[in-house]
Amino acid sequence: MAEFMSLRDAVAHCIGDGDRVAMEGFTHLIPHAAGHEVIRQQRKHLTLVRMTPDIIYDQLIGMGCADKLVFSWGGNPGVGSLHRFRDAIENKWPQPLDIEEHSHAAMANAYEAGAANLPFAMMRGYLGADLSLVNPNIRSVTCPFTGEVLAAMPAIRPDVAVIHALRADREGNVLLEGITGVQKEAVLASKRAIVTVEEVVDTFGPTNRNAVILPSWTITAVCVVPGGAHPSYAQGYYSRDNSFYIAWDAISRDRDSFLAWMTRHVLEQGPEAFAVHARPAKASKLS
Amino acid sequence: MAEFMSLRDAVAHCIGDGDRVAMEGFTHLIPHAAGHEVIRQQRKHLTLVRMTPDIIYDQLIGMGCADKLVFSWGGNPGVGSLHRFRDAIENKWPQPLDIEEHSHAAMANAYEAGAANLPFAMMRGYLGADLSLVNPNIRSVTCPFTGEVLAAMPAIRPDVAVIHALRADREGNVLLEGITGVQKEAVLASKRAIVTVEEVVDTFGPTNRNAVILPSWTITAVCVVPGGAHPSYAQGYYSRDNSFYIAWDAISRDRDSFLAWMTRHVLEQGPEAFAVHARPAKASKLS
Amino acid sequence: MSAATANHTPTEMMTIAAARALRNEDVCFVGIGAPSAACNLARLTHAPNITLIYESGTIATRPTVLPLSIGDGELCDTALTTVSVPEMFRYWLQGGRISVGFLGGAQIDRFANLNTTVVGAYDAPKVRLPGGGGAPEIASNCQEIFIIMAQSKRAFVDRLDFITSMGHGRTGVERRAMGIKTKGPTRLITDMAIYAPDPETCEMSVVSIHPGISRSQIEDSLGWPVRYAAEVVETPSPTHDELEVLRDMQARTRQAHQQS
Amino acid sequence: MSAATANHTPTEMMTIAAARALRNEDVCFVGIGAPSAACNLARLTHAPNITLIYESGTIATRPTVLPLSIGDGELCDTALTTVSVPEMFRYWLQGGRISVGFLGGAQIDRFANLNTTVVGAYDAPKVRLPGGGGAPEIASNCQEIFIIMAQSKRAFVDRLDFITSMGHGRTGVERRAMGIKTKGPTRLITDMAIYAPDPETCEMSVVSIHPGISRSQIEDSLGWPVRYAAEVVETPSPTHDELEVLRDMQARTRQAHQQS
Repeated sequence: MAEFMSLRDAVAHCIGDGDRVAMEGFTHLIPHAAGHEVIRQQRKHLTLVRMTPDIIYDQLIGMGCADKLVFSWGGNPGVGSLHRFRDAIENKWPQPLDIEEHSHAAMANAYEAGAANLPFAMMRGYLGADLSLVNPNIRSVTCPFTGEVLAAMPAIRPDVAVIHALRADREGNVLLEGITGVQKEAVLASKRAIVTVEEVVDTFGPTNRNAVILPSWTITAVCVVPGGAHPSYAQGYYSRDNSFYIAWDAISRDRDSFLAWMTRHVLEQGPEAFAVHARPAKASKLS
Repeated sequence: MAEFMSLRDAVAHCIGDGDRVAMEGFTHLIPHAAGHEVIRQQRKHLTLVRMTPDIIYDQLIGMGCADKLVFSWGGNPGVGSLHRFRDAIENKWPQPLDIEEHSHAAMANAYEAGAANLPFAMMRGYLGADLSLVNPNIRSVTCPFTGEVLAAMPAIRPDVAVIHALRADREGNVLLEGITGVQKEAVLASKRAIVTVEEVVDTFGPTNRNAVILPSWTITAVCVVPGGAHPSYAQGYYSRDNSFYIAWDAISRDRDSFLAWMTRHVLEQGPEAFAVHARPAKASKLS
Repeated sequence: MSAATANHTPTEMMTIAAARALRNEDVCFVGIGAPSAACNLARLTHAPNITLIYESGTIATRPTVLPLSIGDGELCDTALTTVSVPEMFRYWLQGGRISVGFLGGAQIDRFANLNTTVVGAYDAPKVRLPGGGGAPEIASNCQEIFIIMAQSKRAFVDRLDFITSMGHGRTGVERRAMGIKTKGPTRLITDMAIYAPDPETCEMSVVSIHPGISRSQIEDSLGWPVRYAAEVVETPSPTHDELEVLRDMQARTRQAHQQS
Repeated sequence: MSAATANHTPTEMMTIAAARALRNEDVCFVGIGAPSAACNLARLTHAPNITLIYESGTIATRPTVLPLSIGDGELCDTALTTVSVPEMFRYWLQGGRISVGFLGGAQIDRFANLNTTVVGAYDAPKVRLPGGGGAPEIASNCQEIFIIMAQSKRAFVDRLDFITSMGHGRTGVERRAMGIKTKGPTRLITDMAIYAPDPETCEMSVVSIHPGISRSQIEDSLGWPVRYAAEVVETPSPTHDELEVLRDMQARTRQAHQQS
């Protein structure tokens, strides 16, 4: 059963140095507050897994938390490069960063295989793509009926999944809605799971019978962190802060300005700093 | 894009003799009206695919529509045997019935693989089970990373899927809710799809953002057949007619009483006979 | 708990003994019929927070009446949420998230292998049974398996014509030999006794005898020479509470299933 | 359609030419940026029923403003429904249900192979680009591929350091040789011209030149000797309608993205 705890306790309890950690959220519901807490607690030697290592992983990488990155698209969505990610790969700053690179389809399938407790995933993919030449974790499997050769990759089985969700009920069941990405799979594929939520409610009320709900017993810790996805968004709560994504380009381009920003906005803050972003969105219907 | 048409036209247009047909619906939303129309149009030599060939397939088999059955559990749920299914296998009446038998997990995975356009599905399954000794379509595949051996089965790719859904909008998009079984996978795995619905609405109204909706362009024909799932049920419309399932045991036990029932209730009727069942359910919330 | 009573049927004793084996923290994959009655009785008595999952996709369901089918609307209406059947078998069952799988069967052998497929030859069956459904993978993917079946010589047979779902294997060693990490059948609850696997041989051995049942009654309704564990106790009689909750549930159920 | 106009930028011409290539009945897998602009312009002009799918899971979405990211809330709010990312890649893309995949890239070669991974060696890159994302499987699983990219010698190169997603293959024959049944890149739309694969060699060849662009301009912004199709036409100028709808959409978008 999930325990309600502070984000500080959840990170202290669930994430250790050297862990394989998947912070997921596909554009929507990215667990920024949790990422900041990991930085504040100075976790080291992490293997970070994420389809789209955008700002949240740029920050973790730039602060030296990661030894390795498993990913499929590393950019600032709609804006351009991730400068800390590039600086780590191109210049080994602040430390070298190993990478294991896949395609989106491969990562999505590998999470799915992890949730399904399979050792590997398969797909019709990587045809004519050079990534299979540089990643030894891209192999093949042959259909025992047709002889067709398919691409294969190991299932993703992280030590810890970290996601942000809309709300929890008092039992610690968690509701997601909207763009749910690979979060459900990431939680089910992981040994432990931290879920930050916008709020706790007595009941989810009348939901669709097929609502995306993670039962309490699939989760280790639930932490109430309103606004905790900012500058990502929480559908029905607040919109994506596209202007921050644009601003991040300048903040992160330079090592000093990056460190200054991180000191002021992360190291000297706590999870409660996110609450200011938790206002209802103008452009988004409440669900 | 889906075309709205009568059930008679849809069956005439989509299902031919010898086709591989999957009528799906896991307890909920079983397309009984469509099954009856196939019987009335006297389709022959069908390969019928269905996880749980309950009453609907008992009727098709007893009326001689099927040469082969692909299935994983053939019983009258909660009641007992399917007498027409047993009579066909044990006594070849009214004609011999080939079977290809799987487990539920295998069938579910094989539909999933069909929807995903994979040639086969794999699972951790059939361990120590004799079914793998008698079904040549149960094979194995070896994980290229761990060496683990997994069970493999061919993807299910029917010629036609037939399902019942709650409602369609004017564009022919179709909404399911509740126990959705393998219906979405069956439609996406098939070359053609017939969907019968309780009603057509102008819009689905405020739905969950992750509602189970099949877009119009995945469907061949949409047919409005209120009550068309009876004695199965349509969540929010009418309840499962458990007393009919219990009554079917006596009706179907004897060949003559079966044929008499089929003549009176199927051959001499049309899809509109189902409308009487389409009253709102007492026990079920409207969605 | 109220006082014990002797005024109960063997089937009631079986259901109640099965219910008692379940724990409040279990996540249980529930078969229809006797398993469903036992699981819901547990939920309505000592295990209010038990999580019940039916293969139709309903997760954490709390039915008021017992479902006739594995997918009655009642299961969906009272569930936390409902997922697709492929997801159920992939993420939840194969995913290793189920602590107890609760099975019944047409036939069983001493190593708790089950047959629900055919009596006679597969290609020319004397009796064609419904088939495996979810059982083959429930048997291997749940952390442990409870089996509930009324005893009879027809059902408890020396040798199965067909193993639909493996218990401990044809000779009791196969399951271990295959390296399967889940425990397999740890409890067989009948209308006469409770069995558990012998630690050495994995043969299902009597560990508890229901009140009023003799050893010879047990032995006469089995197709093999029954073994007893070193220590055999008497199953506590049903309590008033247990019986009352069970009978209420079944009365509600009968009434509901007569409505069309 | 209103009268044509010469008062437009090369980027506007590119977007409009790309939009025109889309049909009302297409199911389109949309990349962010220029592809998204072209697809939504098509939807707001001649193809009102086109189905737009973004890899974030949004199916049949109708955004009022262009998304900055592949998963802005606007896409979800205006979608028919939204599915998980694994489902998107398994059932919808790999499922073969997409008629047109719309890609951009950092670099392209004459056979429409794309590089969005690295400039330089993979292990010691001069420039580390974002990587493939959905592109490798979009390239092989969609029935055909449209590519939209502004021409420059840096982007249109003689030889790619890395093939992120295959067009027609390193020498134009690999795709066919592998027996891939989808068509691959059938159109490359730039700010200067429209290219289509040569029926024999699969080399992308100019089939239409945008108004006001000369052959030498095209040739000066490419890293290979450009080929022309047997018949080369002039791209019709943007109409007033097309330009107005495009500019309105981009003004709305700019305004929306400045809000936090």
